[in-house]
Amino acid sequence: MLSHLEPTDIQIKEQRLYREMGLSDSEFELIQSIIGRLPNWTETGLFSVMWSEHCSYKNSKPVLRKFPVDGKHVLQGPGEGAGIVDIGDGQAVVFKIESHNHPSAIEPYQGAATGVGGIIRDVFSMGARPIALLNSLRFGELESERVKYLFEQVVAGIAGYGNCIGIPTVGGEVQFDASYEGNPLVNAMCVGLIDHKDIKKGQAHGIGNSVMYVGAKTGRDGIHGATFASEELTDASEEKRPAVQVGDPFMEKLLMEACLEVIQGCDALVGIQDMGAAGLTSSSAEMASKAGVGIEMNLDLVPQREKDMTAYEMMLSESQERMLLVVEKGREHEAAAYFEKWDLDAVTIGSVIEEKVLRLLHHGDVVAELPVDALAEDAPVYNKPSSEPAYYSEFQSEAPFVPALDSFKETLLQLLSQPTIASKEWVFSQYDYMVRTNTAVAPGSDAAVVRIRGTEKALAMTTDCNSRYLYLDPEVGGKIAVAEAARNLVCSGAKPLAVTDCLNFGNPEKPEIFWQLEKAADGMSAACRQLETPVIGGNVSLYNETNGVAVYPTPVIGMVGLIENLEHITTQQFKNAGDLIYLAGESKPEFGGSELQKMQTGRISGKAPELDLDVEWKRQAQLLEAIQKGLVESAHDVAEGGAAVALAECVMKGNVGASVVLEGDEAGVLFGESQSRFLITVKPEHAEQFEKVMSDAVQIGFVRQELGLAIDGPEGRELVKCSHEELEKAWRGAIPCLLTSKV
Amino acid sequence: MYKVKVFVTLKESVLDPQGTAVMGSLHKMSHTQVSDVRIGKYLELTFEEGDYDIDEKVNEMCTKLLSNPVIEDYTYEVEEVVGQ
Amino acid sequence: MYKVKVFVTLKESVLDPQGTAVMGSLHKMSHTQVSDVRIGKYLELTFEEGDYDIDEKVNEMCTKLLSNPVIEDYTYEVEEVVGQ
Amino acid sequence: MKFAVIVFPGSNCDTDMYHAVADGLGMEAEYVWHTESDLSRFDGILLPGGFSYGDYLRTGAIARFANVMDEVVKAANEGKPVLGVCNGFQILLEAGLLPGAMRRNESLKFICQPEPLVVENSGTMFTNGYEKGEIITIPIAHGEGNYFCDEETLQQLEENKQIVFRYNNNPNGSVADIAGITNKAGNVLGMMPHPERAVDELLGSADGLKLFQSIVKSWRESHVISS
Ligand SMILES: Nc1ncnc2c1ncn2[C@@H]1O[C@H](COP(=O)(O)OP(=O)(O)O)[C@@H](O)[C@H]1O
Ligand SMILES: [Mg+2]
Repeated sequence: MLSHLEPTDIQIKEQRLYREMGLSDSEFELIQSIIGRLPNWTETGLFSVMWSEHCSYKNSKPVLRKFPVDGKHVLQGPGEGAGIVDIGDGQAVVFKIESHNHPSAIEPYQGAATGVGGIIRDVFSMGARPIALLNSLRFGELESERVKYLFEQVVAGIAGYGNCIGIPTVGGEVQFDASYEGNPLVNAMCVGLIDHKDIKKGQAHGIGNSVMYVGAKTGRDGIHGATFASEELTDASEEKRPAVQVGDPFMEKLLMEACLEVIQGCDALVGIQDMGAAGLTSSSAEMASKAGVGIEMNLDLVPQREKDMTAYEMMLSESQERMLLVVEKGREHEAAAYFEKWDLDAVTIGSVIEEKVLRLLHHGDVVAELPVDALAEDAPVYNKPSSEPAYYSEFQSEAPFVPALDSFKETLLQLLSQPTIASKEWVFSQYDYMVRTNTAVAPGSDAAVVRIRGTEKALAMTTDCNSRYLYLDPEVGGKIAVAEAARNLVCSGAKPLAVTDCLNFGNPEKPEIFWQLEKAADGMSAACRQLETPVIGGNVSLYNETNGVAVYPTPVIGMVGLIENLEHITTQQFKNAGDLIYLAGESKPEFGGSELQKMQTGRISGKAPELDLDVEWKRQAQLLEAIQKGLVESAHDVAEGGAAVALAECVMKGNVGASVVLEGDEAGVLFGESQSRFLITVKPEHAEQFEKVMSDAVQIGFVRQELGLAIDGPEGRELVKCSHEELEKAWRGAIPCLLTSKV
Repeated sequence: MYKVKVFVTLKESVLDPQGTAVMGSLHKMSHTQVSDVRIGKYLELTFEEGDYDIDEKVNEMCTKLLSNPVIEDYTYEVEEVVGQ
Repeated sequence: MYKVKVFVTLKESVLDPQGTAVMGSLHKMSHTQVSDVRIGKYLELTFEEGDYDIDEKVNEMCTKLLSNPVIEDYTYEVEEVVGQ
Repeated sequence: MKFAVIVFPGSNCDTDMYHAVADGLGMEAEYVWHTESDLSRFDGILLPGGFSYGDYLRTGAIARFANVMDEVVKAANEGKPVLGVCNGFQILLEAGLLPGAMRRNESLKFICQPEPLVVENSGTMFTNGYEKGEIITIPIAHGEGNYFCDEETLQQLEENKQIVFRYNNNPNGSVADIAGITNKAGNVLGMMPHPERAVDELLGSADGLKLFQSIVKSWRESHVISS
């Protein structure tokens, strides 16, 4: 046994060993006063993970309170594994997004893979059948060998896990920017479908009921992963890192099928929760705390992969593909039978007790006994100081950026080949986006659309966040992130339902970072209120810094919308020659944080584009109405790179070309990034009706047989004339080309 | 000329789902004597003659490309082959 | 107890896309001395003591499961380990 | 006509296959667990795609030892139609019901995309609904679809017209652009592309439906003759 090597409680206090686990002096004192004695080594470990930012949200709770969380369709808001929204007919959609940034920085393939595995467990542990995966990725500039390696491996890891388990990866986004060089972001989102009657919660009701462990055996992997996620990355992180978790998607597939069968078929099941961050500790403490009970576990019974594991190691292990169940006493064999069918062991390792403590036995001794509420609920909450960074006021007072352009055509082609804008086919062709045969709109349009078999309905889903705008102005940027996600859904024919978000920020202990976090949350909240998309869950990932430099504030928005009828499904590509092209929304020369500014100057500065939420809301409602009335052939929102890029995307994906005339400031109408704009095509016979619904949409041209794109200014002056091949080469070829080029 | 054999294995504490699955299958085929299976990579490299230190080369390749030091260990054997 | 090391390699006549890719990367890293790379599998199996012929066992496992005779060859080494 | 959809631990296109047959074709289909030991009640056997046993070691290598595989072999020998798609094809290769083996894609990457195929042989029980030389679009989604066989086997495949589908634009490096082959008798078809994903225009293509319809047509004809 190794336990005799563990420091004593006195040593922990006197040598301040708790600091290495991420606990502060005052937190350690608080622990002492809560339990009325010194914690031993194992107990200190339990507190350190449960009170880490990752598990306790101690720094972000005050910010999260800003979000609107209620709505008439919301069945489950934040707090459980994933949020749930009613979609009618006794069905509901379940979804959540989560980060796996630090593990992916260290071991990109496994870090990304286990990130996908974790979010899938969050969804099926609610009782939902996972039907789709999305992701949101950020890397440094696609130039260094290290960034290329991270990018290739992260994509391979996502593909490796999702493809194997058989859940289609239907969408996502990838952006490249120097701020993510040492700290890539890997956020994974899972969407599931559930019948109301099957909704399960992670609660441990019923004194005397059994606590069962199912899934993979416990090893020493990922010990202190939650704490690791709550620290900045430094050059020393390499040594400090925990044993890397390796994902086993095959095991998870079996676990998923077995759990869904148990949830749907076994009424002896009381509660179920996945073992995510802080593994056995958080799953047991949270299940007990939520139900107002305690749990006693005998760690000798925990299935173990490695020899001589200590209580500390078992409780803090983050081995993947494990679940904790509470089952009615005496009926354990009923639950176990479901798992046997799938060649999985289900082992009773403890029971629900009345006393509200987490009591752990190991080799016949009580090795830890702590109040569950102290672990789960009573973590300290900090109101961090916040201060406006100097750069913000500088940017606000800066004169607007005016691009100098020689050739509009060359500028367009260059923009199309910026990796952030370029086609992501290299990424999504590695994902099985079709498995389960419900993917009606595959990756490559504004949002992915997954039909609901047996109904006329479908779900549209997207992830979005332009962090450049957030860096310039977190409040406006936060609004834009939500608005853009909603635009993508509306363009696909969906009514946006709700939001899950992943707040990726730097170190919140720095007042400037905390300011970013607060302001972003203000902006997001305002947009969520206006667009009636409550936040039903999410995840916080702070300390995204390398050697003291933070990533851009990146609150990724995951959004799901409902398409009421399959006929409403709309994509961005232009469809038929002769259709009229409309642009809705005003184009202003707004270049702060734009792709063009970045491309020309290598940096971003100035003001973020303006956003009027009222206008946004009305225009989205009008477009949706037009789509639902059957008046729209294609719809696409105007985003990075402006209208010219959006037009190019619409023609490249179709088998047609386009001729348009754009009036006004040339650079602005072509490449400016004004918000709340849509490109829509309409059959001539629907024009009149369409214009009635979308009164401020202006016809700018028409779809033509001849491939390619022609954009003229007033009086027939040619601005851009590109052949199909030129566009394709720039846009589709960019990422593969960057990946194979040598530095 | 050298023939170099490189063996890349998962570190001991790292989960080997592949090995576990293969062991399960062997047990089903009633080879129950097998109590552990670990699966790694086996690489055979041929090196042309030249002015370099073979061990240095191989170690560099192994740490940089052939193995992933975060989760894997490697060993190797060098065999000198006399050209025909 | 036995420790058995099994090496599974692609037959020479079979193209090895992975080996080719690795060689390409090595050349990019300017290890141009490497003229051939073949990638196979390396398995370590532990056998408990018992009343069986170890070679017979291993050959059976290799031909039936551990290698695919259509494209692969295998070799192995047996090491007897004395229990503690 | 009644179809069995065999489910191995790790199969993940089983529901797709089921719906293609039950909804797309309107035929009876039933999931059959890998431990089953009697397939006599079925007229056709479908081995779906996925990652049986995680595809660990080699694709299909572990699945071929499943209990149900003896019955699949039996059904094949009785002349019943046996269709293996993607992982199902890989399992048929490992089980020796079809010649050859699979390697990793030349790009070493998983590839998911709609893929144009040429129908090489429209005289099989799986392809009688197509025209010879017809180009159809059926999606692929695999990491190991790079078909290999030796010269001699290839010659036999060509001579016996066992090559049923070829890629029009070889995505993975397969020998002779092979996308799908039958056994000599013509009643066992293995193919990497997924016809069950191409039975509904809503999802992009319905070109795969004819494959399933062909099976039913052949079955009906042979049963009219024999009864
Ligand atoms: N990491 C990814 N995984 C899957 N699909 C992706 C990924 N990145 C981008 N895509 C897909 O590429 C298309 C374009 O993405 P993006 O440019 O971010 O669209 P938008 O600006 O409309 O949000 C979308 O369909 C998106 O789902
Ligand atoms: Mg869009």
